[in-house]
Amino acid sequence: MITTLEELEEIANKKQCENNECREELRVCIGSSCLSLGAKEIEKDLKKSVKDRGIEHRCRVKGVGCNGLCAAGVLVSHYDNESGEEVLYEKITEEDTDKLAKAVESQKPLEEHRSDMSRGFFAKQKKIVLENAGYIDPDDIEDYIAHGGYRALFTTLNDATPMEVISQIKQSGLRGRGGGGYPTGLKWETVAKVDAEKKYIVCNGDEGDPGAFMDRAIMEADPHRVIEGMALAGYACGAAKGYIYVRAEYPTAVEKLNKAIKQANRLGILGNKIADSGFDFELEVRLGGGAFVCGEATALVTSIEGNRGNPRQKPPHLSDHGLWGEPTVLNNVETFANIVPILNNGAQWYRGFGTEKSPGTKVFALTGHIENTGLVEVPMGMKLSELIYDIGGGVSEGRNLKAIQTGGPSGGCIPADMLDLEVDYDSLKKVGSMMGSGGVIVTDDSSNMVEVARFFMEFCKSESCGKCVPCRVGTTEMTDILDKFINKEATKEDFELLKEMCEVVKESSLCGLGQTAPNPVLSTIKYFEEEYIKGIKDD
Amino acid sequence: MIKQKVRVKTFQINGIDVTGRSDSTILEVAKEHDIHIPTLCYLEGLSCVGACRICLVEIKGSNKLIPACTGKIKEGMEVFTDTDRLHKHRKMILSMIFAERTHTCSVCVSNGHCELQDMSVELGMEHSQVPYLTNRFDIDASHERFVNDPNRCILCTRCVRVCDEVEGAHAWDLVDRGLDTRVIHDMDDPWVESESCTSCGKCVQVCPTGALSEKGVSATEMVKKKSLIVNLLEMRNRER
Amino acid sequence: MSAPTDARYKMVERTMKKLGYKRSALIESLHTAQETFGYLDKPALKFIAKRLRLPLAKVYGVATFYHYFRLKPKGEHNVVVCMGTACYIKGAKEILHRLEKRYGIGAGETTEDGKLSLLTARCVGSCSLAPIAICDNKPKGKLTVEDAVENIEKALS
Amino acid sequence: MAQKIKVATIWLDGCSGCHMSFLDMDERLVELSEYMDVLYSPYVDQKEFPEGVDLTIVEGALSSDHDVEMIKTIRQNSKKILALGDCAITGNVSTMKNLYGTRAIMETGYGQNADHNESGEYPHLVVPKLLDRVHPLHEIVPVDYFVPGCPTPADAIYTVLKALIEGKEVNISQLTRFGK
Repeated sequence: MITTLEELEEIANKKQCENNECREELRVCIGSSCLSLGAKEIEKDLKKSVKDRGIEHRCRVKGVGCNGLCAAGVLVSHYDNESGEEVLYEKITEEDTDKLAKAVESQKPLEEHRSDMSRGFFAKQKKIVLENAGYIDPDDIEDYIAHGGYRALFTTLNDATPMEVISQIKQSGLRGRGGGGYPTGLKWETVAKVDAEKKYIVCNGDEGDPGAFMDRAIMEADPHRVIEGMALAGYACGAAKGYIYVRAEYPTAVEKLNKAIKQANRLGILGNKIADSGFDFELEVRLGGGAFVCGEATALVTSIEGNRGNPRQKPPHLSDHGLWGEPTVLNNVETFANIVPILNNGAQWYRGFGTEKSPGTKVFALTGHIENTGLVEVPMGMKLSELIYDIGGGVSEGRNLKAIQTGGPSGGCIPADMLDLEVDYDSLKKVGSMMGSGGVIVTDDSSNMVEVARFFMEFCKSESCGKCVPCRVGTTEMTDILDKFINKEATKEDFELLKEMCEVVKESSLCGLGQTAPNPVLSTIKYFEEEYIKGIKDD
Repeated sequence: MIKQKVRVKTFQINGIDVTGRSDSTILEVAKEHDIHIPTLCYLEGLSCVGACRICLVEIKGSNKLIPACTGKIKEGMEVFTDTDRLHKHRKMILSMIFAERTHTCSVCVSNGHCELQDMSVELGMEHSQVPYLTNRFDIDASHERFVNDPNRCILCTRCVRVCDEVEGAHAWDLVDRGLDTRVIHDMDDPWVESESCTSCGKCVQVCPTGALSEKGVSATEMVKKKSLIVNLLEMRNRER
Repeated sequence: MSAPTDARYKMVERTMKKLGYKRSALIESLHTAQETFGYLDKPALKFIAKRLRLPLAKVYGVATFYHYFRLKPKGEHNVVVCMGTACYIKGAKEILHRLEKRYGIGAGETTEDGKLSLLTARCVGSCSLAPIAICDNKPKGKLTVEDAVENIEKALS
Repeated sequence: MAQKIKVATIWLDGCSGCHMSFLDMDERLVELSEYMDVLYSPYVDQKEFPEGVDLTIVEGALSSDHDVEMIKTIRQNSKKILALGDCAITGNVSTMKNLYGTRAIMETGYGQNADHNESGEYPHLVVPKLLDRVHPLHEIVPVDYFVPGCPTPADAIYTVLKALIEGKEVNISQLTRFGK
């Protein structure tokens, strides 16, 4: 059990010394993407090879979270603790492990797998949320502490009042990373000001947007940072209990979080009287069950209570009627992961990144017809062209960029001629899309935009909870109408009806799922109307 | 829990000044002032779910439409219940309800005594604006006194609520989700085999359409006791 | 109902106990039950309902709402085709169609001999490996239609 | 006196109840005949659907290829179409077979329930081919007026026709409804 900052530093120092015992490290990415390419086996083989070659005293092999360039997995980074030099190897398979160990032994880099770390993909990123991802061992709380972890929590509990924490978060301008972009500080303040015996902090890890895996990477690579952020929220708002709601489809994230909570409990970083202050905070993981709608705040809360994930009408908002009817703060994983760096470095530092109205960075998952699929963290306000070309490497050769879809089923398609757009909450909204959780799906000229719209509509249809009529029936009807366009059997009346239904479903549905379900259709009509016209039969 | 003092709030509905207890809903205050707002899933005496979206109203200054049954009143708010926009939305939503399942009014036990049918008259909806979806569900006529025809169900969940909140049996609940959602007994067991059902028949009486009916009645003969629940709750409160 | 004698119920009991037999323990208990039994059959659901003092209809309603829960046993082998956006635009639909045709079952179904279940996922979050399928818990990324069939043939043989 | 309105009425997949209701207007028919000529109807001996019709009143849903062909001709040859009764507007009883599919209905009708059908075939040579799905009129062609009811009451038909003749607006929902 540790109760003071000194004890925390002690652990950090001890671990750092331990880390420095070995001059070099081979860091194997064990994020889900690399994992599915056999990263676990590679880690094991590397350990064996390193031992066989008798270099285990100078080179440690460890598993780390996602470093982002998923398209080039399995990634192994060779790090020199003294010089701070790093060589990144990509596309490592089980056959390459001994070669790699040999390269370490002989100090000659394995050129054929060496990744160019000076290219845009790495150079243009700014890692705040993911600063530890790819560096620390997510299974080891001491490694997190050695990298400065839990210092923010201990210092805050010792020296700052809850209101000071909230004021820092407010000044930082941090906005909810789940998609809506509501100012986090304001949300916390509302709950903090409510006079209630019980309050809850809930973390939304039910990342359900197809094409989005930012939150998973954070939970898998750096679970303690989420935990620390939640504990700080608990302190700021006066809540003693928190829940992390994670998709059951993310078993690795669940495992890492549970392990991390256990370790934190053991060290007294979670539990009663943390850091010898009067602050108690308990944390539990709850599993989702494959229902996208549970990403909606009221549905998520009712799901934690053990019910069908049907949303309810807002207001009342969670801040006065949340989990078990108590005031509740609900933030997304990435939002909580931003708290620690803000408190460590100050609101002004944070405002140094991003734009005035959307400070900080955003993690995006680049997927689709793009060269560098993977996870990237960039300052808000970056031009779309930089994101797609400089970082993403553009579309495959011989193809042309057609559209960029952001915001998942709630978002919209941005046409290729709007590449100058500076990406933040407000600019995306202005062009009819939205930030969403950060999935960026790139489509080239081989895609039919009506089909893209239909894909998302069908998604909403099968994820509709069925509670309210416009969403339940409207998404089905609209999927059917879109089919008519795809089969070139639509009429002009169908086109009018489609537009009218978009309006009704958007304005009259009960929750965010239904209210945003028409967005992919609306934005494709706005920018690619001719593709709809092509679907209208002659006569 | 947050405790709020009960006060009175003053606001406007359709330009008329109204007052209500601060914890009231827009619908409650409208009713007290004889302002009619169409409703379908709402039933006095049961909890409000805001599912059918027929009672949507406009609030000045907000682009969002709010269901009157769950929307709490606010001091100084201006509510509109009868605008062109609302008419358009309500009509489309009602079309969707009619198109979702197979409401063949002419051969329905509730023909002439059906709240869905009445709503089509009230909203002036004489044809469905959206194509009919064809979705067949099996009828459960296993119970000796009642029939459940999911093809006529609009998923208002009044039966689920009355069984849980008034009868206390919770024999009904929803199964599956989205368009496949149905109301079921226990583990989707035939009605007659339900361990939890008390056969009290309240669900039948509150069902707005012909989905739940009594056996032995033919087309147009099923008349339901609408005020049953309110009377029941009043009687209970009187005993205390 | 007598207490089920099956030792596996103890696993479920443990989860419920850990969560204080609260009604909110329902979903966690269902997860444990599915992990233990492979799927949720009616006796297991009834057991959970009784222990948590929940209405049967409610338990059944929750179990059918979340698509992660299976009410039927899975096949000996399982293939989950990811239908997320990234996979979709890279041809997941064709892969699924081919598999459905090849084995004569639709998504979510199991072959008559119980050998193979064909499932779909909303997104497995490995978008960089799109299109992806998970064959017997092993992810197979960057698939072609031929790869997919080959992988399953291998698993089935 | 102004020129008479040229009217056609047709009975597609329905029970003819709405046409009965039409006749139930009784002596009011005489009054209406002052303003309209019925060119084509089950009441009139006219084989081909005429051109230049002002108003066609359609009873029944669209169940066969012939129904679809007819309604397209009607749409071409009529200024206005009035869908009369629930079958024309919702499909009504006719669409109940959509729940089972045309094939299942044929099998029941001409297989299971048939006393004599040695060949096991369904009629297909001299009768129109049934569609896979029964449609209300407006799913196939634009419809101008909808007057529901099963059958639509004579009073409602009269009031609507009178309003059309006089060019007045009328609230149909106050006259009739689905299932009436």
